[in-house]
Amino acid sequence: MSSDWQPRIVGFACRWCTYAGADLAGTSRLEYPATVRLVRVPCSGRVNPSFVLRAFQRGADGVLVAGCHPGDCHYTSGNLFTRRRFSLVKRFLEYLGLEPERLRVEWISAAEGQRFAQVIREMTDDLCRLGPNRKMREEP
Amino acid sequence: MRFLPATALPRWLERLRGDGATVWAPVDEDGVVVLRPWEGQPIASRYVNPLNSLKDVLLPRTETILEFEGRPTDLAVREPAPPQSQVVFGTRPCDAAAMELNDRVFLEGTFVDEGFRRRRETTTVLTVACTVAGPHCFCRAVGGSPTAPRGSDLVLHPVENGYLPEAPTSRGEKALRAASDLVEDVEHPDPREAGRTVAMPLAERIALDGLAARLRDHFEHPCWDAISRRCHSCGLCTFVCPTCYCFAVFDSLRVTRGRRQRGWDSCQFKDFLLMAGGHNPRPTRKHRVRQRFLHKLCYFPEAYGEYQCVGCGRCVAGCPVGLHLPAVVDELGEVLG
Amino acid sequence: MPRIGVVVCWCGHNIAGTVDVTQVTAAAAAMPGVVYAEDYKYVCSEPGQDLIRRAIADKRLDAVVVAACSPSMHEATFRQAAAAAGLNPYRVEIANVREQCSWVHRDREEATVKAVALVQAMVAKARREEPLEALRLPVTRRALVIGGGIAGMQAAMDIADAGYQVLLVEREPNLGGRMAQLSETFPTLDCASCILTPRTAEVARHPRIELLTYSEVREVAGYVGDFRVRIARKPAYVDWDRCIGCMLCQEKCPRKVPSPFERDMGFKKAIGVNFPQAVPNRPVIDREHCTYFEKGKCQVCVRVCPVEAVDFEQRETVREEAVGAIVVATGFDVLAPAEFGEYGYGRYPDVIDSLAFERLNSSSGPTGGVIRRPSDGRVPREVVFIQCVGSRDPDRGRGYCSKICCMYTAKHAMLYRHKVPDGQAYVFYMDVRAGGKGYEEFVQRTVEQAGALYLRGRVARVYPEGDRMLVRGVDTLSGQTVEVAADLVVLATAAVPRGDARELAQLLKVGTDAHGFYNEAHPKLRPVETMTRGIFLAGAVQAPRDISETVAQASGAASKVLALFSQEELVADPLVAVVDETRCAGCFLCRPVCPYQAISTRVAGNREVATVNPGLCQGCGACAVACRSGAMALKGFTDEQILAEVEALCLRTGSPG
Amino acid sequence: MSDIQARLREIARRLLTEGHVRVFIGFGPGFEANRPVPFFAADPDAADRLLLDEFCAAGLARYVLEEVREGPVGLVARGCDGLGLERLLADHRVAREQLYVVGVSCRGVVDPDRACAAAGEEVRAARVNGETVTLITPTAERSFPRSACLLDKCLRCQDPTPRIADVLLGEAIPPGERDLAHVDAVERMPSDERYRFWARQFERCLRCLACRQVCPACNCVSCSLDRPEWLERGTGLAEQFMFHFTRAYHVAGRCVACGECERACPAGIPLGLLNDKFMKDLRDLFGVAAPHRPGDVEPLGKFCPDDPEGWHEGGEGT
Repeated sequence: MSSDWQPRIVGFACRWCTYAGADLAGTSRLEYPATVRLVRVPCSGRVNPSFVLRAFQRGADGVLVAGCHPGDCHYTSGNLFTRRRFSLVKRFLEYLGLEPERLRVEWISAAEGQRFAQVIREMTDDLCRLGPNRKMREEP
Repeated sequence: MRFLPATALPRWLERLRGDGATVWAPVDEDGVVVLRPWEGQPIASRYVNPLNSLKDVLLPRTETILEFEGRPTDLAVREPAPPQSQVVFGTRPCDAAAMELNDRVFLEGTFVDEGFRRRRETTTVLTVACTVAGPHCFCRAVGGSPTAPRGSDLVLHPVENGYLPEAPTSRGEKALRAASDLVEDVEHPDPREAGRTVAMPLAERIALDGLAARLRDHFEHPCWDAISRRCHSCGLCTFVCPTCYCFAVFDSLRVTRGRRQRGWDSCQFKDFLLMAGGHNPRPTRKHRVRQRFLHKLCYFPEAYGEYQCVGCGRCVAGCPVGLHLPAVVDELGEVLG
Repeated sequence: MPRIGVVVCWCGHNIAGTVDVTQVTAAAAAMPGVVYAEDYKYVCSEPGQDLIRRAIADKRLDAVVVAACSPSMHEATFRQAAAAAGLNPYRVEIANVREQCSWVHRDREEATVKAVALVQAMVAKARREEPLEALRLPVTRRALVIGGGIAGMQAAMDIADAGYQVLLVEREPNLGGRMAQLSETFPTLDCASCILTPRTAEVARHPRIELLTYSEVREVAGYVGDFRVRIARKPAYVDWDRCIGCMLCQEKCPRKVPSPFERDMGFKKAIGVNFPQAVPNRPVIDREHCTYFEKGKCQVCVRVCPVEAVDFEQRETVREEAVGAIVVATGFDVLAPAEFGEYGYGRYPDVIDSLAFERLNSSSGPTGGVIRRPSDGRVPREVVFIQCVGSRDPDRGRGYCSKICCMYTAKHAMLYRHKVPDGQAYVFYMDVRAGGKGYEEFVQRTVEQAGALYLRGRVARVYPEGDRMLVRGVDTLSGQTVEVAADLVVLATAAVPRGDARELAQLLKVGTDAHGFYNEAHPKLRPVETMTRGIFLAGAVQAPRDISETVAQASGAASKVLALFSQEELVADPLVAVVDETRCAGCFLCRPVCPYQAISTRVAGNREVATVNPGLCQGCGACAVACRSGAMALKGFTDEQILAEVEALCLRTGSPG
Repeated sequence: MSDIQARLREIARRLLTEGHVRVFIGFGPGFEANRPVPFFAADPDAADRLLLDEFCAAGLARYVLEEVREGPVGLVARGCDGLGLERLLADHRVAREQLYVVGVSCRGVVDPDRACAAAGEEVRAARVNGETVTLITPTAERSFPRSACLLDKCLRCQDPTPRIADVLLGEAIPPGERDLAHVDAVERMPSDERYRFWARQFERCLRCLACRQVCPACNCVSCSLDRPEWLERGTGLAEQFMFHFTRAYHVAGRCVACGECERACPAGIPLGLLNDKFMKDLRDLFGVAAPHRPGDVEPLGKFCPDDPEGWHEGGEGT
């Protein structure tokens, strides 16, 4: 691993809360590592668990699934299904051998630009410590 | 007669590996014996047949045909590096014979399959002959034998504390030369004879004589409905079969680059013959099951003069609903007489 | 392969200061499918938009990717620009290289690499895009208002006054709802029926309001702009068209039964109206108590009716109506205090609930407005009011505040003092919540002028002693046990949803909270809307409210209906779910995850498959994940598109990262 | 079991004679005596060839999908078959009135390979008792522990008796909760070792799809795993993880623990360890019964407002 290696994080962000929160981090000019790239989805409930695996397959070192706080879903209940699905999926991926730090599920509201930046900083630190992900990943 | 002590086996394989070849050997993984690239791990000795056959080595499950990169108008295409030489230790006589059947298809027709040919030519098959038959074995019913050298470069006949090597090909002889200092000279009766006395109850129950011709006349026989009814349309029988060789070609695209690959396909999958317009010439289980068995028992013999089965017994052991070649031959025998 | 154009915005220094725009443009030009790539100082400016329009025309583009600020800023702008050039507006994608790149990263090289990846992802998405057409739904400019109380009437009047037809459905035979039972209103103490009666008359004679009393909604199908509603009218056993409202039948009917309207403290006849000012002034036969229905003889009403309007053979009739919007104003109920055994309600006649106290105060009530206690008709000298009976009591399942009780209890104490000048009112309370214009002053007057004694604390027990009730509680301010001997005890019982609120909510596909109050779409920003487009809330169906709030909310709901009706047709986002029927197994795992009940069953060939009502679907995509076979796709966010984006974002090319 | 077999034949014959069912699915003699195979009795006489013994291994529920197309189907069902049928009913793939279910209680099915190895010779018959299995060979009759004789899928069986039988032959055995302790052993491995464990299992996968084809929960008309955007045909480790993750996730909360996937797998991949992991977490996090009995809304099709966030306690697979 070269010393300037930076992890790659794929984030799935609900457009109403987390994506807007990331925008707020931008308008507030909060600096965070250029490791994350967001996929904009209507709701965290749109995130198929297999999307996460696909990201790891194709070379993501970490994946973030983020949406509105429970109770604040634009569609009332989408994130409550997310909570069930990803409670299982995160444990299952760890059961398959993935390090817990590589998948994070977070509730980040449109007002939490600060928190979005913080989560990315934390994840980047964790992943730098772990190094590149090789698990479940296809040969480049 | 030459004798290779069992204790010398790892040293010999290590030398073959040292020559730059990939050495395959049966290893016990969580109770399942599998042919794996060997890197010094314990070699399994108690097995009838590994999960995967020689097919896995010569016609891999997935194989890259070419790689490409760029835009459609400006595409750089690259062929993969030619295969390295390989040595397969521990294959059984049935599996070795199966490769000769595949030779008929891939090498001896008007079209020569380059991938198969290159692997075949660089692979040395070190067969370990059988001293007992497994409960599902029936090689004798399809012209094989527990000690037959067909398809092997070297046959190692197991005896107490070691093997008696027999080298039908020069490739086998060459492989054995790497063990010349390990080989001893012993007195022993012809080990090939032992094959005749191996008990193989299943083989006794299979009557294949004249079956090919009778099947030809009974393509539309209603028995196919009954036989195929319990099939779940998985590809297990075809994938474990050392003689089934069907493959599909597919492209994997990765934004700006990709590769064209081929990998096993199964005539039992319902989309096997599915065409772009939605037409499927073999839409039902009956069509597909009949295809599999007619191919093995009728079309292949008509084209190449022998059944497309070596009696390894993997389908017998594997099929979750007992729809395997001996059972089908038995059921056909009952209705066709 | 679609022809894609990429336009990269400098946003002056905002993007170009951190991201090497030229390099991004060059990288974009080399991406598969891209036939045009250009950068521009301000793409959102008129010349910038013109650049997009010209590129679409000149390069025959099938899709455009704009690398610029967040889609929440200018997605609409660029879509309009594309549409003006003849491109399907849903074939424009935005790569967010400002808020999520140039503004948050400092290293120019890293930011540039990331910007390229973001563009790559949007190009990959755009390649897999279908042109989408906005859904256009016709609007039936006619509203249904469910509930003929003050909320429903207000909403109906506002809508009708604006020129639209209204269908007003009320389950009781007459308008007025809960408010018709009230005596006076706080904080002004004007009489409820003085406000209500003119309003009911106004509603009844409004040329654009069709009144359907004694009717209930049975079925609701369709969606915003085009609801199909089945409404059942219960049999009154009186032909209201013939009836002239003389009420001879009521007068002569020999059968007298306790009146629920009077909280069983007064009587009604088996035929008649609930109260004299009822609108419409038409009688119904109470089938359960009518002697004819019980025994097959009597028919006094038939004999006295001058117009032969009594019809024992009348049946329920059901009609189907088309409406474009629905206002739900079904109000509330009060908790049956039977579950509070410690207060003795039901056991002792002189323990009553507040609604009964309203009736005792009402000049049209069972006592003619003189406060007399039920047991012996004596005017009570000491009255104890107990607040928060069932409210703010999480142990018994209701943690919420019923909101109206503090004020009406103060009103009761005040009215009592007015009517019984030497009487003493005691109020057991937890907190006095008097937020509202003139409310706190009113409570102060109750204490200072009406002399009501407020005691902070819960009442532990009420039990009889002699002909009085002993009320024992703890004054939590002094810590003393308090015991009051009262002639009458009045319980301020919790406001609760109607018994069948959940059933109606299911018909309407509207969510309810844990108690059964209807959920608004957003507590702050969309308080009168529901999650089902075209269905609005007014009044206490949503949460306990007083009259002025109810009326304000009803007008708010009406204004939402009017906004809907002012449109020629409804335009809906086409980003909705759609079913591939050849793949759908009909397992319906998608159905329970849909918050809008937009998924229903359709027979396709010989089997049942799921189908999505695009008018109801809001495009959340939960169903697409619940579907294992991939038969359910969310347009604009298909599996193929998201997977392609992921793939592009994972690609590691060139320098850092 | 011969008494029950006789009654089964009688019922099947009656159903076929009276035209209540078009076909009756059970077991018939296989090529080998101790391996009966699924058998489809289409006429009353064929009913006499139905057999039911301790070697009837295959699950039958899945056949119903195809067979009901032509008309009503009768079948014999053990507890696992019954749950499989319930799965198909809950997924609206078949209608209850299309089925006539002859229920039997099952104490476990003998694995002929395992039994022959234990007995040291051909086992032709067996009796499955509570804790032991009596194996009958031409020369002897000896008892062995269940684990030495029965199919793996039967060792953790929690539903010996079907819940939806139209008629039950023999006595009902009360259901239990599934023992999921075997999941713990994998959870306890360090993360990297766990990854190596699964990589080794998945590397053996031939992608023959037997696990999917025999599964009563994998009853889709069209499987997303046949679509290249979800799963390429390649058998690289990345694709193998994708396949096994997705298969297991698609049956999470829906798996009825019939064990057919694991029995069918030629590569010996412990698929039950995957299914049971979801089952265990569903139980531990959301109080879902193991397995969730079909009929109610699926555990992943609903939520509770106060569901826990399982990822917080999820560290290291526990």
